[in-house]
Amino acid sequence: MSQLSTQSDLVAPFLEIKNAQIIYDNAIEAVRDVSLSVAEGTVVALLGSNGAGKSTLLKAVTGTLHLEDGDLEKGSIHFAGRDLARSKTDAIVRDGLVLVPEGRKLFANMTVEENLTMGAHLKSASELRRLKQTVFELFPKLKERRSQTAGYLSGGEQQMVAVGRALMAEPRLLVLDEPSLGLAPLIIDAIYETIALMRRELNMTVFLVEQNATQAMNLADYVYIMENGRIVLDGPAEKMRTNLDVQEYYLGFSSGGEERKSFRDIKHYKRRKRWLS
Amino acid sequence: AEQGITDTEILLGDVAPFTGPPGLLGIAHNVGVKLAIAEVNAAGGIAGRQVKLVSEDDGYVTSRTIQSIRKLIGVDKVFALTAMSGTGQAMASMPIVKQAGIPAMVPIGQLPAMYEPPINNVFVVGQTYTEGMRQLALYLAKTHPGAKWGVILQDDDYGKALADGLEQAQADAEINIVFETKYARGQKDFASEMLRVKAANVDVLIAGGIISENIGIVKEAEKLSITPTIAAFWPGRVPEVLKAIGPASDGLIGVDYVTPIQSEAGQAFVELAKNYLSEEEVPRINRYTMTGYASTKVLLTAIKACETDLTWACTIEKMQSNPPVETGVMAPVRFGEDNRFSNSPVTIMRADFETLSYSPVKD
Amino acid sequence: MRSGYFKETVAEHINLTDSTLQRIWILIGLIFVVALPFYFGLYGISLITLMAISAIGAMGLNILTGWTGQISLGQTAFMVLGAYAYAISVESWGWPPIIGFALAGIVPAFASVLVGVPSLRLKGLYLAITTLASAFIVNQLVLEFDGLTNGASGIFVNRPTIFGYAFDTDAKLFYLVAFIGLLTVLACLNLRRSRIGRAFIAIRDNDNAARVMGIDLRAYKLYAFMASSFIVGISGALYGIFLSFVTIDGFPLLLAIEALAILIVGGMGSIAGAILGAIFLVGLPEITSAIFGMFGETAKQFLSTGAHEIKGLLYGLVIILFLRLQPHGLMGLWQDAKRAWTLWPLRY
Amino acid sequence: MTYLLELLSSGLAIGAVYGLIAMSFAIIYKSTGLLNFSQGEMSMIIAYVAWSISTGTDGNPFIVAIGSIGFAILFALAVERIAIRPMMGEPILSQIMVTIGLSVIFRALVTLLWDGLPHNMELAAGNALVDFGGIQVRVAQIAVVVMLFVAIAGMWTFFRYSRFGLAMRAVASDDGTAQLMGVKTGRVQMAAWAASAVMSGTAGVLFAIAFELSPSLYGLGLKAFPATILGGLDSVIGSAFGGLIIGVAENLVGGYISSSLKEIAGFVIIILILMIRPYGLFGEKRIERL
Amino acid sequence: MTALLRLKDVTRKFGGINAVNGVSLSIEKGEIVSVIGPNGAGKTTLFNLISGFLPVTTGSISVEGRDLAQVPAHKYVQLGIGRTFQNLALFKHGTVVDNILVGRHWQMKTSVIEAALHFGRSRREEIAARERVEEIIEFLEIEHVRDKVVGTLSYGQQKRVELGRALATNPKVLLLDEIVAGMNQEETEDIARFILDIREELGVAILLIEHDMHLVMDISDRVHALNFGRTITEGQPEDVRSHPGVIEAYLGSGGAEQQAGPDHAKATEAAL
Ligand SMILES: Nc1ncnc2c1ncn2[C@@H]1O[C@H](COP(=O)(O)OP(=O)(O)OP(=O)(O)O)[C@@H](O)[C@H]1O
Ligand SMILES: Nc1ncnc2c1ncn2[C@@H]1O[C@H](COP(=O)(O)OP(=O)(O)OP(=O)(O)O)[C@@H](O)[C@H]1O
Ligand SMILES: [Mg+2]
Ligand SMILES: [Mg+2]
Repeated sequence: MSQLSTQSDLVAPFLEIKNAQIIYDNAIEAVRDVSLSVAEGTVVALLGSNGAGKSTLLKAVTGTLHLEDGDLEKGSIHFAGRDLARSKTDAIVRDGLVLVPEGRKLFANMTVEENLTMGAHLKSASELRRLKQTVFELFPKLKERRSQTAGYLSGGEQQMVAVGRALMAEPRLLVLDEPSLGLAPLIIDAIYETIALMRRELNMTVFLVEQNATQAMNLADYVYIMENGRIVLDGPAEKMRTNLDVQEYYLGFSSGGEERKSFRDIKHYKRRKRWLS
Repeated sequence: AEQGITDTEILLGDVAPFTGPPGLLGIAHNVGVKLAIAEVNAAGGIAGRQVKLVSEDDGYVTSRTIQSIRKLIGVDKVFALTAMSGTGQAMASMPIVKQAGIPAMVPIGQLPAMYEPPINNVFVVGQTYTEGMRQLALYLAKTHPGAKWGVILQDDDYGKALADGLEQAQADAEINIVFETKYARGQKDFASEMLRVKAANVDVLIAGGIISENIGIVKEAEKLSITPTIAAFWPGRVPEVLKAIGPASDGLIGVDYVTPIQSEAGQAFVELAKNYLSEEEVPRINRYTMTGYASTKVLLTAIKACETDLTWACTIEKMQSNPPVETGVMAPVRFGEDNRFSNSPVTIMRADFETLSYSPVKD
Repeated sequence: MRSGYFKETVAEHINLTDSTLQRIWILIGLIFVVALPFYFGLYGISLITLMAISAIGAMGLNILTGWTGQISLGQTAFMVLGAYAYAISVESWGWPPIIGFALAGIVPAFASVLVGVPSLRLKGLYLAITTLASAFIVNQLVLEFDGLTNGASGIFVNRPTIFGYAFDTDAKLFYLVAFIGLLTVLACLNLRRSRIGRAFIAIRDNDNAARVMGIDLRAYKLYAFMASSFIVGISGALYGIFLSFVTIDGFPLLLAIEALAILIVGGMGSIAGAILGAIFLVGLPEITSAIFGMFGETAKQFLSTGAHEIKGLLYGLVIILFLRLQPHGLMGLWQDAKRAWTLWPLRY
Repeated sequence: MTYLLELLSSGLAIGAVYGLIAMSFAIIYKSTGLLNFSQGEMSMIIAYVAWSISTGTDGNPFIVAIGSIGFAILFALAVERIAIRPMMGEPILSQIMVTIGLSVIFRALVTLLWDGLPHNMELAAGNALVDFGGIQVRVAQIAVVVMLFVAIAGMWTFFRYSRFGLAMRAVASDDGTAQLMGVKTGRVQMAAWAASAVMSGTAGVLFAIAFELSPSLYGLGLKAFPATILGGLDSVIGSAFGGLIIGVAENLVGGYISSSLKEIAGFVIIILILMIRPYGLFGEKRIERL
Repeated sequence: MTALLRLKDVTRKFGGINAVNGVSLSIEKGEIVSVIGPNGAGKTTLFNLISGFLPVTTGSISVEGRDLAQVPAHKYVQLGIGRTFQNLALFKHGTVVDNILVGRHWQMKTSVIEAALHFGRSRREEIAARERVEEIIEFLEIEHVRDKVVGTLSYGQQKRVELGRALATNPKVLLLDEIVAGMNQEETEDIARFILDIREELGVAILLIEHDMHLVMDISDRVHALNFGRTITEGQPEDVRSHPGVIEAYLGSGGAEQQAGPDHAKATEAAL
């Protein structure tokens, strides 16, 4: 996969977004003219600063934009041949596209176990048992807390439930909005480990929005960078890792150097991104 | 000319509830008003003018009554009003009507405050609840000497008027009230009240509800298998109530100043109505049709007496100076120089479930 | 086309108006209000008076429900209290109307504390019940204390004379109501841009965070109840004067629901929304009548059998359709229009 | 003693009516987070339809039962589909307003399609009196108590054992996220509306038989709403008990104190209980965490 | 010597769980102390106790020697405790300015009636507060969203607004709960700069919960590690980083990572 120079070389991308333009409240343009594709079996990461429009794009993919008065004005989104712009969320999920939403969105009044059960809503009872087993092994902490009300969990525990809940659906395409948010380093490692494993074993495709660029780039085959509603840079992960801008602004290396710079030495000036000029 | 008058038309207005449960009252009333008008129009109108009616629905909500009256007077510019909805609504409308000076009839929900002191342009046709209740109580006291009485009243001015009547009757007769209670309007379940009635061994029960409440009270008595003499007041004296109660309604005592439909005069009225009303309207006839008819007829008689010189002043003058007006459904109606209340006599009557009607009791 | 105005001092940020143009518009609006009675007849004036009274009541409710997020179904309780406070003090005791108005605000404000205290721990729709209960309880109290309130018979209320000026015609009464309405708008606007108003909003949006920010939840919830009831009480007194008669019958529970409807249709939490909503909902029966009137004579013939039901039907339908097309209410519509206007010819 | 028993029995009978309607409030709330203010009106319309069917078929109870349940379901589905579904995801108060609009429409419809008169609904032996050791009760009153317990049992089993019940809770908690789990939220809403219409319709019909059928029947909704709150808005079973408590309390207050306090008694009890349990007797506490 | 903030043997139970268990900690003026620990270790609960959102089960918290036990929750802020929240707790429907102004709430005195009149003291206070807020907005570089409703801002922007709101309360000690979560490198740098500036310019002490180890190690004066509500260790960043308990429970770096990784992988593999 990673030999490919661009994603579009693929014959039939699994997920394909073409020239998407997304508008909130009929007035706020959050995504403009974004094209992006994810090939089956690959891991694609989407990076970008706050407010770039990443989450917005994911909402469009799962058909939940309208809940916030958002609208896919132009462009198209296809997943495994299905036109997502015209599909209902539940149908999209049935097709195997599952999202771990930003902000976890747990069912706060339900227990951990009930939340996981909801994740496997489309699965049979026996599959449910098996999947629960899997998730509990991945996150032993959740097993301890299985009958605790989800709303009272710590932030990180909630994130585990959110990721676990999505895995319960055994997705073909797993879409994650900042899965590592608020997690301890150990758990982040474990989550990435699992994603890598699932992709290997189940040929699961992963589309990932992340702020933790180092981890994401290690895992991903292909990386897109989004700023101000546009894709400003994309390329295979190895190539991106050597891009100087990416190194400075996403990986935290001091400009040109190989050393990570210390947060203590941040200069007091406004940076400008080269790719924006 | 005065407002509401053209060369060819005289415009009258009324406000009544046409929606919701009180619609039972308003719709029937309107049918009566229309009947009176149709009768006059069929006879060639008044001095060549046809009479027309504008109706406003207030849904029994006071603020809407007031709005409607303002609209009738200010926008539709009617010549006179034939009704101002129920008791509270009419009371609240008094200041506007008084200020406007428009001739207005009060055929529903009569209270002394509406004619004492008399308001020049407001004419109250019928009888007050208080006096009706007094008569009813006196009758029951006479026929049930030594009885234990139970009284269930609504917690509003209607209930208060009945309580006053009862109190007045107590001055003239031996009335031993052993149980008395008030309920909040709209109550449907009278189980606890009736249990107390039962516990108090009541012989005579005043059911002071309007429609649904009386149905509830009588049905509950049936359930508890107690058989006091139950007396109900005229607002609910309509066949539908008897039908809704079922056989237990047989023997219910009522009181009214209009004649029962089953009486000769009542039948004559129905026959008359059939000549003028549509097929849909005839089944809606009840006592409110009679009161609406009677008061409108009185008004139209006065208007007629003015002939071409039709003004408010003239109409009011004729209202007070006309000889008693024969309406066929109640005692002749007359007013006087400073009398704005017809003070119509009442009859006591008894319900018959089979014919769903009331007939006057023979003493 | 309007564009952003430059502000040079912080004080300018706080001012209610930020340009001459805006002030001119406000002036035009005021002149329009003053001119209204000249265009309307008896009925029209009473309609706009009713709109203004409803708007005042809705603005009061807005403080509690729109800003502080405390849903109330029992605003009629405070209207009743306000109306009786006015009627008793002015008509029964002969006090000057200006004091009557003050009492019409103060009495409900203090009474609302009694409703507020058991409501302190309640949230969302649970709160609806204490307020609903207060409506029933107040009615019962009015009946119980009939020595003071005249029980079910009610009290007649005359048009007030304030500082020797008699508001005795319908048009004059409208000016009085409009003036009080204007004061209410100003008070609400000021409140909204003060620490108090922000505390209300904070409680609505996230009461726990509000507490950590130093807002005393109990105190502020009670303030909201009081401020709201004060205004609602005054609207009750005005309503009593408008009806010339104060009874509990004049204040059916329906009014409370209607007040909530005004806020929702207008746009929750917005003062302009409360006003627009009042105009819309009070005027709606007129609109439906007008629609019905278009069908002419045959429709009128239908009158005694079904017209009124059909009007009710239309009323409900209009509300539903409106919310379906514009779930954020009239203010949402207004904002869309404004945005379209400033952005024109672009869409965003 | 009999006096007390009689008070209790009539309290239970009316309380069961409140309880059934309260349950229908709760089930819609629980599965969609929406309070349906037209619940009383819906139960009234269903009662009227049942009455029409019964007068049209000489009161065959089976035909009436099947016909009115069928109608209740279709009616609820239509309402849900036409008026409620399009509002999904909109502010909750706007949704509630829509149900208030519906209630205005339904009230008008009843007088338009039928009339404003009270009727005596005679259906089979519904009106007949049964003697329980000196306490007389109408058959319809027994039926409504029985129906309440059937409904309680049904709902308990449903929420205890069915994953669909879980999905309902999920939709109420956050319908957008529930969709992300593959839940057909529309279907969940439909089921809730249908169940609620059947329950409140049953209450309406049986009430009409035992008392009267009139366009003021919708007032039952206003009685049942406090019962729902008392039981806990999101507790379907709790609200059933809320209804019973209010029914019995009303009768006890009416029987021992004064009937003018009846109306208020229910509210006073509710307020007292809410001061101790702000989420009703059985309601779920809202999660508060920072 | 009284510390600015001192926790002594603080414990908080939820049902059977000891979320915070006998934690002692103190912080001086101008210090930056980080609290680290695995998910569910009790860090946020600790903040909830310090900021008055939850009462302690046992133990005591004092600010400048004053015990907080008797102080009502909404007055904690007046003693100089400001905080941000892990899961964002903004006033969603208010604008950025409104939100930050709420932070000034306790420092203003306007009563309801004065507020309705907007005259005299009320107006003066309002202007003064607004001036301070504009400074904060400028400092945090969020001028461009000043008048936006915060609910429509992106996650990272909202976090900045929260920081602004906490600053507006004039804190002596600022509790920051995972303030850079969800931020990219560049934005994290900005926040790091803000934190250092706040300390430098205002002398505010900062208590920081963070999972971003780079940030923690770079800017903290001391680090306090928790697990299961208990203190594992406290000390200089480098020392804590190499503490075996911390590595095992939390960091899993180096060898730990290799151990945990395949272990998990195997377990998952088996289950699949
Ligand atoms: N519901 C909404 N209504 C209006 N505007 C919105 C809404 N949601 C997001 N936006 C705007 O759209 C833009 C993109 O937001 P989005 O949440 O997609 O950013 P993001 O890339 O996910 O950022 P972050 O990394 O902070 O999560 C932002 O400017 C935001 O203000
Ligand atoms: N209000 C509460 N009720 C019940 N349990 C709670 C409550 N608050 C916290 N807990 C429990 O206490 C433990 C500590 O939670 P806390 O939020 O303090 O963790 P944390 O260290 O902040 O974790 P994270 O890094 O994931 O945010 C968790 O297991 C959580 O489930
Ligand atoms: Mg995002
Ligand atoms: Mg935490």
